[in-house]
Amino acid sequence: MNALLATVRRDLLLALRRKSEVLTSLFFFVIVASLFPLGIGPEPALLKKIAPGVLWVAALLSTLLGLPRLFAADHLDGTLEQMALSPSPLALLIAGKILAHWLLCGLPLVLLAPLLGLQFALEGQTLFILSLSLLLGTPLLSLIGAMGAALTLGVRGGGVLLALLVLPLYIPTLIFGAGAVEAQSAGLGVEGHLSLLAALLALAVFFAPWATTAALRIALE
Amino acid sequence: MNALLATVRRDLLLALRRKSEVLTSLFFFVIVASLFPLGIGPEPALLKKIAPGVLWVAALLSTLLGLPRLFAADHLDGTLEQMALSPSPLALLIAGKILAHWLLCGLPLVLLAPLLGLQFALEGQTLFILSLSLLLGTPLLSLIGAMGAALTLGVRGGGVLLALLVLPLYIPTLIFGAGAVEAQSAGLGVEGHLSLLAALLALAVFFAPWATTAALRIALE
Amino acid sequence: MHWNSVGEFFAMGGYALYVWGSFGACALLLVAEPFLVRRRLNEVRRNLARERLAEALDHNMDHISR
Amino acid sequence: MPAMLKVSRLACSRGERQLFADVSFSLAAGEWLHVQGENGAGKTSLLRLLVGLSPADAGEIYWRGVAASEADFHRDLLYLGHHAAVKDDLTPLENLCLSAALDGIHLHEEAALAALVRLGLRGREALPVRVLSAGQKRRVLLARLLTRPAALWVLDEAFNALDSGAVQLLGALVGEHLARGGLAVLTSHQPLPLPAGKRLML
Amino acid sequence: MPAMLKVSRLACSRGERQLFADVSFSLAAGEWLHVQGENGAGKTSLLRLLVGLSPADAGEIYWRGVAASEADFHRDLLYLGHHAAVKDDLTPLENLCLSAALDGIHLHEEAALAALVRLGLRGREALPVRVLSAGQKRRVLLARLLTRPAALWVLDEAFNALDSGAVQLLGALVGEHLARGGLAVLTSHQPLPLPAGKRLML
Amino acid sequence: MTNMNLINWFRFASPQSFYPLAGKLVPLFWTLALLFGAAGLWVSFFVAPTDAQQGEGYRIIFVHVPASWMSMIIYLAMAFWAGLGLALNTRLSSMMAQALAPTGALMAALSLWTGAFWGKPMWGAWWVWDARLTSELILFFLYVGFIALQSAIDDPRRADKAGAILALIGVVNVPIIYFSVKWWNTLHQGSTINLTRAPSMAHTMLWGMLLMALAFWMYSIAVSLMRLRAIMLERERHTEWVKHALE
Ligand code: HEM
Ligand SMILES: Nc1ncnc2c1ncn2[C@@H]1O[C@H](COP(=O)(O)OP(=O)(O)OP(=O)(O)O)[C@@H](O)[C@H]1O
Ligand SMILES: Nc1ncnc2c1ncn2[C@@H]1O[C@H](COP(=O)(O)OP(=O)(O)OP(=O)(O)O)[C@@H](O)[C@H]1O
Ligand SMILES: [Mg+2]
Ligand SMILES: [Mg+2]
Repeated sequence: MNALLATVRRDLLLALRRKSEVLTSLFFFVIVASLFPLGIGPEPALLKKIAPGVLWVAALLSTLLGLPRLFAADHLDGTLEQMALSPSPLALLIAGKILAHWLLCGLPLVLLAPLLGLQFALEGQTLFILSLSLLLGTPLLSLIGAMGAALTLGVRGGGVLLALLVLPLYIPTLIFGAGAVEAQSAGLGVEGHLSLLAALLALAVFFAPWATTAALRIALE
Repeated sequence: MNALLATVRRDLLLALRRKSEVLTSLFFFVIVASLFPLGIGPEPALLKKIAPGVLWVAALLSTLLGLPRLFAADHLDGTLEQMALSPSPLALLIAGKILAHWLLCGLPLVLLAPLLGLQFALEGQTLFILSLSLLLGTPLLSLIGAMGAALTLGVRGGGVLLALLVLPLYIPTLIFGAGAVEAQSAGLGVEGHLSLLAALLALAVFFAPWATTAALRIALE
Repeated sequence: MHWNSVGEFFAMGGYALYVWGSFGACALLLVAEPFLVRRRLNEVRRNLARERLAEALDHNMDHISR
Repeated sequence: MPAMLKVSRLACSRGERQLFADVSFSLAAGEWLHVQGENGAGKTSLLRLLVGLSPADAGEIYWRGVAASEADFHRDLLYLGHHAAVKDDLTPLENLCLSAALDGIHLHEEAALAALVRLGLRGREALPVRVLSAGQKRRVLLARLLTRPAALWVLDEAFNALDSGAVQLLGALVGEHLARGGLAVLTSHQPLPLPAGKRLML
Repeated sequence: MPAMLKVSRLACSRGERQLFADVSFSLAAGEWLHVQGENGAGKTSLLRLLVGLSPADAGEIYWRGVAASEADFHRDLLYLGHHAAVKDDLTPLENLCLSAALDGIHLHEEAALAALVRLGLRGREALPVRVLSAGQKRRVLLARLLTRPAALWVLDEAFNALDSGAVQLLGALVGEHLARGGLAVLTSHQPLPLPAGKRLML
Repeated sequence: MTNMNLINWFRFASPQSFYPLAGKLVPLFWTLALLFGAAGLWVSFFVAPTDAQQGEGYRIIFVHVPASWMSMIIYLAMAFWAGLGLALNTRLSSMMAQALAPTGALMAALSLWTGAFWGKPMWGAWWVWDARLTSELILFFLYVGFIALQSAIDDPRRADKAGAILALIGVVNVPIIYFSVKWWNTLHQGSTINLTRAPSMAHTMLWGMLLMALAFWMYSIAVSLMRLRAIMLERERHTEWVKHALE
């Protein structure tokens, strides 16, 4: 458990050292979400309708953008080797890295999303559901993404291959997440969508760190 | 001129060696374009309306995704140093790299866009304008992107910083590009939008390689 | 048997494009795939044969030089 | 003396090339092994196999009489490879403390500082590693030898990029480690400032 | 003999640290300079300054009597640094041919192959560089010495990671280059198998 | 006892004993595929009656459903072999997984294609974003991802293991495809084959579908075995048995 916290601390420290990193991931989210009104035109009714989808896709893409860096630096400079040889169980260290990734790339999105939602003219209750769906969904994105990042580590054409592997797996999260927000703004029940998201999350929390660890061990061979 | 071709040849060879790379960049475009209907819901009229914006944003993002790799590998392994010391003028070599980037990341999008347009129920003439706008727009994206990639080379938190720098510069391209397609599907004239795109492109072709070269020299210091 | 003529059969009650488009695509791909696989297999065999020939030549050279 | 590390009939192939087929050796407390061979002979491959980073084609590795995969081998092992394994953005001090934390060791700042000073990095503790010279980066990595207790040191070309003072220093460190009853497996193309050890020619 | 390369009163500082303040030397055809100093003394910094990769705080560099920034210096210069500068995904042969093409040189495949063979990479020409050993990667880089004509060689720790055979070979290559009237600036922590040259202690 | 069985199985699972066996099996499966295919086509075009609602357009069912089923079945088989290869480190099972993937991708592509050609006349659109269609699309992407991942790693052992993990992760998608029509109410037709309930389709239609499905199944086995033989030779080209196998 200590080792997990140590990894989280280390990754947060590294991110803080590259001060811009935390902020820019947020900025990316903001900019992507703002591109759509530009590309699509400023009709408010239309914007309101596409808002949940656009915000969720933006969250998904900005998570994706950070994924290749998740293990690449540690792999290149040999730190990953050292982790694999450390007396602490590798899965624990990896879980720590995933947690840190969520804290850096997921949590800020959750906090910022309501603000962007305002831009798209969403109302209070809908904004709340938006945040809630992102709170359940972004850890899922980090967990699934970590598996993809581990599988494509050190592989030729890694970055794009990663997107290819991970995006299909993100689709259910996207559907349930955006679905919940849409259901809310259409006045329908949201429990169904949210509980499915929660179930997926529970599954991933137990399963993903192991799969990621296995994939990393293979990458190190 | 020979040196330019040599760079193009080299970069294409490198990309082919990573066989998946060319294909996966395309897949990314396809998948991103397909994410929106999933997030937004399946209403055909709505989809048709947002199609130009979505396709253009997808093209923009998939170009963006490939940008950090544009110079990073050459920088890390010292090849860029060698290029800067080569007897051939650096700007020529860099122009070659940008051309190769467009051939790998831009051209395939132009060719594939009509197919995706079908998924969004666009008609023949609109599809043609979509391709044309992308044909003018994607080289512009590569040229602008190269400047950003050079500026953020080796900078802490580069990848996301790059997005932050480049996306605002991409906005005019996006507006004119998606605007042309929208104008066409609304039955309005498209020459205005397209000639603005062409003018921007002409400007960038002359200016961007020099700016990129200057930025790279600074990054090498 | 409910087709009155060959023409009617090919017209498929007005759904010709869709029915033949589907069956045609299936036929095309299902025929093409085995051929591609066959070609791959033959190519592997050819390469192996060439390699063995080269090895045999190596051995001969060894004998001669000795 | 009983052998602590026993390796028998290890084999390794890369691509279609058999690098080595029958490597056996054993090391007792206080002994060290110098793995030698030309560039590409398979030294790095052997070391990675030994520490368990890649699987062997055949052969066994025993640590204290138990198969290494089952023994609590990682706790006793310190492997430093070709890679720098230090974070460019962190300072040497932070690098050292954090890598200790990942190993589950609590390292006091004074101890870390002392290790860095011993390795001649006085005055560089608070600079980001990025600006250090090639040799200084290696020294940051080597400081782990002083902060992480381990019975078996496996060092791949650790003497690379070091100036002659640092080579002497590293020799002395290994010497002390052996005197304490430690074991070491080293590769190097240079002659080493160490008492004669076992040799393995690949 | 007239000096081909003349460096006067170069100064360089990094951070608040003054690395060197007054470095002057000159080299005539057939001469070489051994830049020496501890880790972090500033050898790499000096070399990068010399080839023009980073600007000097003060001082001038003249090549054939003309200021280096104005002379057609790049055409006469070959710099090999700490970095491998080879593409992991390409084979040694491709790496060599493509880097020649970028230099605007047309390199025949036989010539490239001959260079690789000379550097002991026979049998490795067609493997991706990624799978080569540390020393073999360096050799791929060094093969450029044979394929790219240049009057001034600037080699930063080129002897690192090489086995003793390769060290001898590289020594011989530099020797031939000098005999042809070339110049060389080298750094290295090891003794070099070369006739005595000028020395610069940082 | 079980130990003996296991040893036997391992011996049998070695490429050199399976290579000739596969060679003998391929023609057998081709014959079966052709027979079932001929019978299935006969039923689908000349025996099955015109549908009351869909006219002749419904005949697409005779290729659409087999292709869809096979795309899922092949995925399960591929994941099974890949997982076995990961767990037991048997070379043959990983090769099986690799041999199955392209055929599976082909089936998924055919399912999408024929579905689209059916959807245009029935729903008036080539494509709608409904749950079943989407999950089938994901299946196709998973196949493509598996193939791309394997071809991007050049060490075959590493490629096998990484592919296996991906294949196992993707298994979650198969039940989603199957139950999507039940879990979400969508445009797409629900399952007609149901063990607890009598088939709702005319018997001849059902027979046609089953015959075509068998034909597709036999075809898949035959093609995969051929590809498996090619893969075995490629991967084991330096072993003794390959040299003898060619004689
Ligand atoms: C691209 C579009 C389509 C896709 C990806 C698709 C996918 C599938 C899949 C995966 C199955 C097998 C699952 C199962 O047996 O439960 C299936 C079965 C079926 N599909 Fe589609 N489908 C598509 C379009 C259509 C259309 C347009 C129709 C008809 C209007 C249709 C009618 C059927 C029928 C009747 C079955 C058989 C169900 C059964 O008997 O179990 N499909 N499809
Ligand atoms: N896929 C492959 N095909 C053929 N040969 C390979 C393959 N992968 C690795 N090799 C060879 O295996 C050897 C690996 O050597 P290793 O890195 O263990 O050498 P080393 O003794 O550490 O050398 P150095 O002194 O240069 O560090 C190299 O000769 C390399 O060319
Ligand atoms: N920003 C900075 N602040 C303080 N010192 C710095 C800074 N940047 C670089 N340095 C110092 O400058 C020196 C750079 O040395 P350089 O890389 O030229 O050394 P070198 O002689 O090549 O050493 P080596 O033998 O290890 O390769 C190092 O001592 C480094 O610590
Ligand atoms: Mg080595
Ligand atoms: Mg140096």
